[in-house]
Amino acid sequence: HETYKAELSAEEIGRYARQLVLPNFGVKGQLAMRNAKFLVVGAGGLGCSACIHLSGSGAGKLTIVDHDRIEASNLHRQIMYTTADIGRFKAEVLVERCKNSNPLTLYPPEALCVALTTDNCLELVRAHDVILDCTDNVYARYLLNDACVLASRPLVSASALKFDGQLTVYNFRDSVCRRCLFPDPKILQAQSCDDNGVMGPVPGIMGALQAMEAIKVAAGLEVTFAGIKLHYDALTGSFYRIKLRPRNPLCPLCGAASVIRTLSDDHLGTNTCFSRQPEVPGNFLLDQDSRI
Amino acid sequence: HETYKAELSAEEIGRYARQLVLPNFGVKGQLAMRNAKFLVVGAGGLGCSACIHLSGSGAGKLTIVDHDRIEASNLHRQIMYTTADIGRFKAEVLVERCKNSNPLTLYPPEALCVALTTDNCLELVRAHDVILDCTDNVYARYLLNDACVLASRPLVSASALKFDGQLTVYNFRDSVCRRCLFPDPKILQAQSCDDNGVMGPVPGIMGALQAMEAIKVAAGLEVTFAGIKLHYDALTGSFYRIKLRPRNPLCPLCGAASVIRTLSDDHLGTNTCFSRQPEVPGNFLLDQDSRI
Amino acid sequence: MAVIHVEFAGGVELLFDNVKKLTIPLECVGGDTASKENKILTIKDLLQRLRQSYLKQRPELFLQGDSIKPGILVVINDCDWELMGGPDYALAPGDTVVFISTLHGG
Amino acid sequence: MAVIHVEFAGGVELLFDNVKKLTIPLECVGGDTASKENKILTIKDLLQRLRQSYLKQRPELFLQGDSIKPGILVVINDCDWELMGGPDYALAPGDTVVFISTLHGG
Ligand SMILES: [Zn+2]
Ligand SMILES: [Zn+2]
Repeated sequence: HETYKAELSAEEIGRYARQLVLPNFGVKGQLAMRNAKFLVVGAGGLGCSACIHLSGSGAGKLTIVDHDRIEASNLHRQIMYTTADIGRFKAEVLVERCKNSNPLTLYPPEALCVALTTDNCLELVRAHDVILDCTDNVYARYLLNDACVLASRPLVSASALKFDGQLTVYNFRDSVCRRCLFPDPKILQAQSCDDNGVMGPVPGIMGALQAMEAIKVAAGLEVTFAGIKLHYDALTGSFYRIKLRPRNPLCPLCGAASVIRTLSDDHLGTNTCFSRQPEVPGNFLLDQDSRI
Repeated sequence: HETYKAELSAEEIGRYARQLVLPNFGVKGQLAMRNAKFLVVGAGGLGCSACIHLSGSGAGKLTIVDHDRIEASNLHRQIMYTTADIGRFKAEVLVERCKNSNPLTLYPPEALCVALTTDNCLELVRAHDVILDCTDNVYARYLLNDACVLASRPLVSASALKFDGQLTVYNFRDSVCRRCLFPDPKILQAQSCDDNGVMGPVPGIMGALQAMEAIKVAAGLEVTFAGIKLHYDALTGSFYRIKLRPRNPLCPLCGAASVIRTLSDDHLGTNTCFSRQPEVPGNFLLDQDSRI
Repeated sequence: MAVIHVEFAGGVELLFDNVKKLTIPLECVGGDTASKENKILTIKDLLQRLRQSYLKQRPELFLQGDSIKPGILVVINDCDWELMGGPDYALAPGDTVVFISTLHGG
Repeated sequence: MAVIHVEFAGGVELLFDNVKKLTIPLECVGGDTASKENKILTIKDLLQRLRQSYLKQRPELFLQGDSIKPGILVVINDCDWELMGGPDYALAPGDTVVFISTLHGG
């Protein structure tokens, strides 16, 4: 089971036929997918969409990390979960769905129903080739960023909030890391989907775009969102494509005189994952509009 | 069961909490969704993504039309189907998935496992408020377009092929119809995903964008892709946003001197849905690349 | 030097040897005589130049007679060419003209 | 009249009364004295003008001292401002400056 596979089986050829006929992808791209290991952190709206597309497209190994359980208020955007799944671990259910969609992957997909911490992150990142940031908080985003720089792994990062979504590939060849843009997470003001809401399709769009970029990384296609940040605004239907700065030589993480050489809460601030209250369904107060 | 509902239940408030907190959407938008009827034609890659997002976001009525059955080569992109579903009707399985995701809709979602024809199309379109074109061939696309103009319904249309996707909203207020751009489908050269391939995430991205636009139509938000065509190129990571012409006064369908006043194969050409051979898994020949 | 940018998308690039972007000096659009005569160059001229110098295969999938093949959208500076005067639009330095196939797959 | 275009996205617009786009005459960026002195106007000047005339609430979420609040990306003509000289970039007529919040939700 551990062997690198250099040929596709007849069953695989049937399943991936529509990707195999693409001159830019073909057998070479499919084999690269087949042998690539993807780590997806976060099994929410972004993760649901990213994972089912990665799995469908033939990801050889897919590890999904999330310590959250499914709640009713997740279902409008977390498209792989059903009402019957409420209360179950997200990562566990998502892995089931991926297996059911595609049982032909080199390794069976794996669920880790734990929080990402300074203790487990680096080892996880090192065990995979392409990392997807589908998390929902500043702490986890910087933790993953730090681990990807320390372990030299590309980080395909997406986010979604309200009507907006963003996507970029950090730390791919000489593209920036998250700290090149904003070195200190402790002073960032962040809003979460739980508190501030999000339209259902937005994380679905961004997660699928994220899967597409992760496939491009794995398959050796040109990675067009390294050093480029995409911003999507669903209200105005706009797509901004922003050329980012080069690596910051003064970056505390990836710069020449880097001071961050291990994963540590000193550089990350408080891990709010552990202090967050579970979502309370029904805590939304009806406003006057409801009585039209 | 037929009543228009003007209030949200406590269960609905819990489920849609993350959309209800959005000032641009809120209770008003959620109630509009709750009472809107969506017709989705095509349960392939676009339809899977569009339907699960519409259903999750609270579509009051969702009717899914597709006469195809699930094949192994669909699974890489048709994200709501499992390997165990092979051989079943797509529309039927997709309706099941939508029901399991969201049982709170005003009407249960409905599957029509038949082909769209000049006989059934107009009545179906008239029975719904917002129409989504998730089809995969020129004939069905023009048939839906004609019906939407004749019945005065907005048509949210998306497509996907190889690494590319497109999206626009036809016939919304004074936006163009498909025939304003290219009047005669009989002379168009079209490529299909089955023959020419498609990367898995591309229809997923486009279908989710399509759901987002359909929600904007239903919720009375500004419909930013009416008269604007989006083209997404996954290989280059480009998004073109093209301002389309106004309605063509000489359009044979929506123009002043229109000649098309009923649905008819005379204006549509051959319905290739009926002549298409089923996909044969494993008919792809391995090329030299497979022996790296 | 004044140039225009030409892009191909949605499959049109296959007819141009898989080239997605071209930069063409404006004076080359009309051929030798044009620059001498200070002729105004239009999209029509561009179509002829593309056919003569860049189109690699199956010209009938790009052109129908002297005009563009139905199904291909001509986009000038992000606008449908019908908003810009169609085939008679006078090219200006820096213009971007994109040819995009309409996709019908799903 | 020479103008610049200013856009807000990703939530920054909430601090500007939900306005997503502004068009500002270049000479207004620097205030009265600037035009008389033919002063070069920079992003720094724009930040001050935005604070004085457009910012409706919670200025501490947009500015930190004289500079932009960390977490907000400043984008000049589709480029990160760090590629353009940062706060000292000299504004030119027709420039588009976009302020975009970094999103962390999922
Ligand atoms: Zn860095
Ligand atoms: Zn028309």
